[in-house]
Amino acid sequence: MAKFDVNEELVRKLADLLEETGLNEIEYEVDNHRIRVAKSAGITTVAAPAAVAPCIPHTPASAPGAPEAVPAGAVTAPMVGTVYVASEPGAAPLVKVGDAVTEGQVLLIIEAMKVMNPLASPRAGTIKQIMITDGQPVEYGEPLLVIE
Amino acid sequence: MAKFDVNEELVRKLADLLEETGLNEIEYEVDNHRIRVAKSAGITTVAAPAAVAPCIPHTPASAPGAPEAVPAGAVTAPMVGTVYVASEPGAAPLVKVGDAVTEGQVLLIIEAMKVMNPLASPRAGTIKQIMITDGQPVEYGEPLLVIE
Amino acid sequence: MFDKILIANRGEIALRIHRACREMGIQTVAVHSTADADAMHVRLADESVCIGPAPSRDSYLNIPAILSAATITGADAIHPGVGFLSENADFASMVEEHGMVFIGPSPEHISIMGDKVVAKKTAQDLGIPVVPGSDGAVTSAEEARATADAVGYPVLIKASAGGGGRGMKVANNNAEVEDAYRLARSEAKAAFGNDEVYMERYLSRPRHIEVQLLADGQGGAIHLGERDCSLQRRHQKLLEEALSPALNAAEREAIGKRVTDAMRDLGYRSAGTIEFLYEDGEFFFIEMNTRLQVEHPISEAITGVDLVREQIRVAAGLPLDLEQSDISFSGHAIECRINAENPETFMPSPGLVTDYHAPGGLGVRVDSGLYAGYRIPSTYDSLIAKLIVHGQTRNECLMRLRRALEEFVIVGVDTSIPLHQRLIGAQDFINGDYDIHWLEKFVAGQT
Amino acid sequence: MFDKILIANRGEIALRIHRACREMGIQTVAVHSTADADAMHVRLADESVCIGPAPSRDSYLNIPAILSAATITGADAIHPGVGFLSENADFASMVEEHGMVFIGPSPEHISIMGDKVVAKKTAQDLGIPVVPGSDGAVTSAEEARATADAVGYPVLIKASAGGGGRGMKVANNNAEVEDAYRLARSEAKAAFGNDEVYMERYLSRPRHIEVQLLADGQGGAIHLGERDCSLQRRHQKLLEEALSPALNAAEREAIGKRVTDAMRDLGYRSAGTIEFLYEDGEFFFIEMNTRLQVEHPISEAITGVDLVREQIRVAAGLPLDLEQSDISFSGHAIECRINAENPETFMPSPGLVTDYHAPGGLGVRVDSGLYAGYRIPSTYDSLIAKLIVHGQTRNECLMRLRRALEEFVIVGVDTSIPLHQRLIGAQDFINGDYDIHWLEKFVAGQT
Repeated sequence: MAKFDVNEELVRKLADLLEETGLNEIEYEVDNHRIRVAKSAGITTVAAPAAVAPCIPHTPASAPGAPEAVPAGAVTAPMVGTVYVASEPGAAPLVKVGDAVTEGQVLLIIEAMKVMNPLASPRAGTIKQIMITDGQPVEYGEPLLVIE
Repeated sequence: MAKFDVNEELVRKLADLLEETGLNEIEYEVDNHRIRVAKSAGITTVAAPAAVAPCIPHTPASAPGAPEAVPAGAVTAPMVGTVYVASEPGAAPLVKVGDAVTEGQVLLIIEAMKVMNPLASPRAGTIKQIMITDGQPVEYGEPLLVIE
Repeated sequence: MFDKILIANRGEIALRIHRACREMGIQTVAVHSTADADAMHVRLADESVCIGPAPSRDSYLNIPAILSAATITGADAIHPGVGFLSENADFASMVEEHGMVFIGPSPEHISIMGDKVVAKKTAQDLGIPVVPGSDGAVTSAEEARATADAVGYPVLIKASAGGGGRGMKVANNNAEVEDAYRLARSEAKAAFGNDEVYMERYLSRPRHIEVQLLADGQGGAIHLGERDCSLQRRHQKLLEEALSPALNAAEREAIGKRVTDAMRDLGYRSAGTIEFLYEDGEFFFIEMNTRLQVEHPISEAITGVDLVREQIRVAAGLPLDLEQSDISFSGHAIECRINAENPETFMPSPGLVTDYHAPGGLGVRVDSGLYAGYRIPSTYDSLIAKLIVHGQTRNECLMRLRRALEEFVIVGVDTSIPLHQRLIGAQDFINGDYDIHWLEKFVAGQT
Repeated sequence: MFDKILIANRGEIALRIHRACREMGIQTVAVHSTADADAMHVRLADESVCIGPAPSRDSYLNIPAILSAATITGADAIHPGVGFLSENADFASMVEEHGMVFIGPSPEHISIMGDKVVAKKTAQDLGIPVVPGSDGAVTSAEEARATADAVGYPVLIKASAGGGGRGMKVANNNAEVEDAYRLARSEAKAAFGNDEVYMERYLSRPRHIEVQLLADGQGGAIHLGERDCSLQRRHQKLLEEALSPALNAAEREAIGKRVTDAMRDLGYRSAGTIEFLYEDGEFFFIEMNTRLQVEHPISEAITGVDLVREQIRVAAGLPLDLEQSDISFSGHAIECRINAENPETFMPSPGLVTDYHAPGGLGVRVDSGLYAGYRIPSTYDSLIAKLIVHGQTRNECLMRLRRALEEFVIVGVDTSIPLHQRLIGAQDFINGDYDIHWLEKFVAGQT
């Protein structure tokens, strides 16, 4: 088990985050790495049946338990709906990674109740990451893309 | 099971981290390796209704949760019953604080099922303390007196 | 039958609905605000969708978000639960417009019963007793006497322009009515410069008694007996019991038949409750709740009928497979509404539940989304658990309730459990001798 | 009625008895070993006394300690619960000699039913059906044929000196019986040097069906229907249901009347259970349990009768206030015995319960002394919780059970919950098509 080593710094950092945010538990998973730190009552949260996989994976943004897991600079969904990367089927994507965007520029379309809602960029910057795929359902607060 | 050996160092390290960070739990997973250390039982035990005052106060001796509370050198009750300090009503106490006693000397009488059971001293020594009063009911394991 | 139901609610009632669906083999979609991401029903549901931030208007009252969630998850019906959108006729219509089933009555019936005046008129036309009174103003002592004879004593004579008790007189008999009438008029004149008065029956110490109904809109309609919900504080029910200690079997059958006939005539579909004021053997219509009610489990306890299951079945278009003759009442049931609030000051007490242990054993049911480590949000109402106890007799039920309250452990927040414990020890309550004013006096230490 | 009852047991059954006492206004004394100082029933009892160290022989089987505890606490009755001293006639007598009441039958009846031979003889004399067979040895082919005709086919011919199946033959009809007889004799001769054989009815795939009784020793005796306990592994019941899927109302009434008449004739007092093997419409006496049984809650669920309460009432000398005509069976109930053991290897799994959350909602009852933070001792049996589910129909009950098992959270130890979940998904179980051998095959993967 030599290869299995613990990043003490990370534990300390998360412990500090617990302090700072007043949370009881932080769980963090990236690929096959997973860490969970808890304080006091935190451990008893598992006393409820384990969450079943939701149709839409619970994004940290929708779980106040772990707000820090939303990437910095992420633009999140302002409503529940279906997200489209292009203004119409078959058209070119509105933005792609690496694009420079201006404030107010339309980044994506979110369809809710048969209405197409353009998602305007909250600020100018460069698209670093796009987390959704065309036609994917999104829930409120789900991170869609990252602008730096 | 040979291949399953525990990385004691890691456990110690995490234990120290618990101390240092004041956390109650650390869970860490990498690939198929997973470790979880916790320091918590105490807080959840209150999840059961609080104990009501027993007819005989729970002595630490009867509560494995806190054995250290039995004074060193204490002689505890070997059975449930009623304890008497004298061999018969009105007679002088068999022993009093300060008395030197020999091994096998009768210290107290415990009545159980109408039978008088003499309690012999487990060793020679001096009576430092007597914790019970004449005619008091005692439960198993209840400290009666201290011999040093 | 439905394949997938979206539960447009939160808390214990959302969990209640989830359980019924699960037991019918129906998939569930939980919608929740960011504040409820860790809620029990969200953890248990087959699917869950976050529909908005904590404030209800942005989440549980957010119709577009809920309908979008239903669309993207492919739900074929929506259960509105209790409160929130459960009595919103527009929401019911929109659900249907979106090709989904609203688990409740028709939008028309929701509207009718949602308007106090229309509801009272409708009830009257359906033969449901309402508080009798004069039709508008009473203009002479003779008319006052005649009206009083028709309405029945005691009567209340009220200033049309009135309020705050002024220009308000009670006449207990024939001898008092004309003087009371004149006094009321002159007081009204003095107080409001308008001496017009009207009359209605005066109820001095009524009980709140409601009848649970179940109808399929296809001619099938039954009642599950009544619930006595007189124990209220600021119009919030604290403890309900079924059957009512005040009714006898004949009264029960009579009022039950009256309202089931009425619902059949109305063509009502789904579960519903008609609330009455009850005094001296007479019932007076207050309102009809066209939805499930918080206290429905006590009716389930004494009849064995699963109300949510039946509600879902009739919403799916199935006829009721129960007739009145299938319903018998066994034993007695009481529900305690356990709130996260201070038992003396009634201050809300949200926060982290560090320890939770529900009572168990024979005749004890707990409906609650609580668990150790759950944080009760401050955004919503303070109902955190319902303790429902059933016994062969009212006395056995009371003893069992006392036992169950002793076992209930909720640590980390204040709860109303100590108040419930005081309440069930009160002689008036033990005797079943209370009206809608009793609890207010009790908490004020005046009983 | 008693003022104070000492509960001479531990675990969920001690809690069950405490609850019944509490609901009757009777004070409770918990006696416990040092290993159980933190047990739920000890925490809840009015008084508690530590009676010895962990091993049962020094505590829960320690008669002097228990009687001393009863004496110093002034208890006027002792409830022995299940197991431990509950069927110890000497203990029952000593309790009475000490001027206290033993909550159970008379020592005489405990002794009679505690001796297999005397019990079978007594049952036979009381008209309770037993496995028919030859009276001792069968000495000729003609006698074998005659016996077989009398006993009924299939018959088993067994070596008196036998064992391990040798010298054992089954005859399915008249044509086979004489050959089978000769074969059995010669095999017996060869195997044991003794060719004596005897005969009895052969049961190939019986069910375990038991009838719950309640009698007051004053002429009052009723039954609460049967429980089907065929699902056993190593003679340990894992799941029980009431009523049995195998019986019809006529069979139920017939066997019920038979055993209640028998108990009335015997003058039996208290709760009791008569266990039968059941095959092809016939019942065969196994034994009588002169005590409460672990699975009693499913009978409570379908009849509404509180068995422990009734047991205490009749022990206090009160006549049963129930007649057979008061008992009706409503719906279906199933109990899962949840053990702290590995669901595949059945290895016991004692230890610290870090998290505990019991299922709730309609029709769900949990009897358990567990709580978060409780440490399950390794000294005693592994039963840690009983989940009892009731439904209007067997199917509703099964769906509800599935739902409840999903909600049950016990973290820190292995439990049999996954096995129960597999079990209730098995088609044979869903069909109610199982016998006493089925579960062994199921866990061995042979179904």
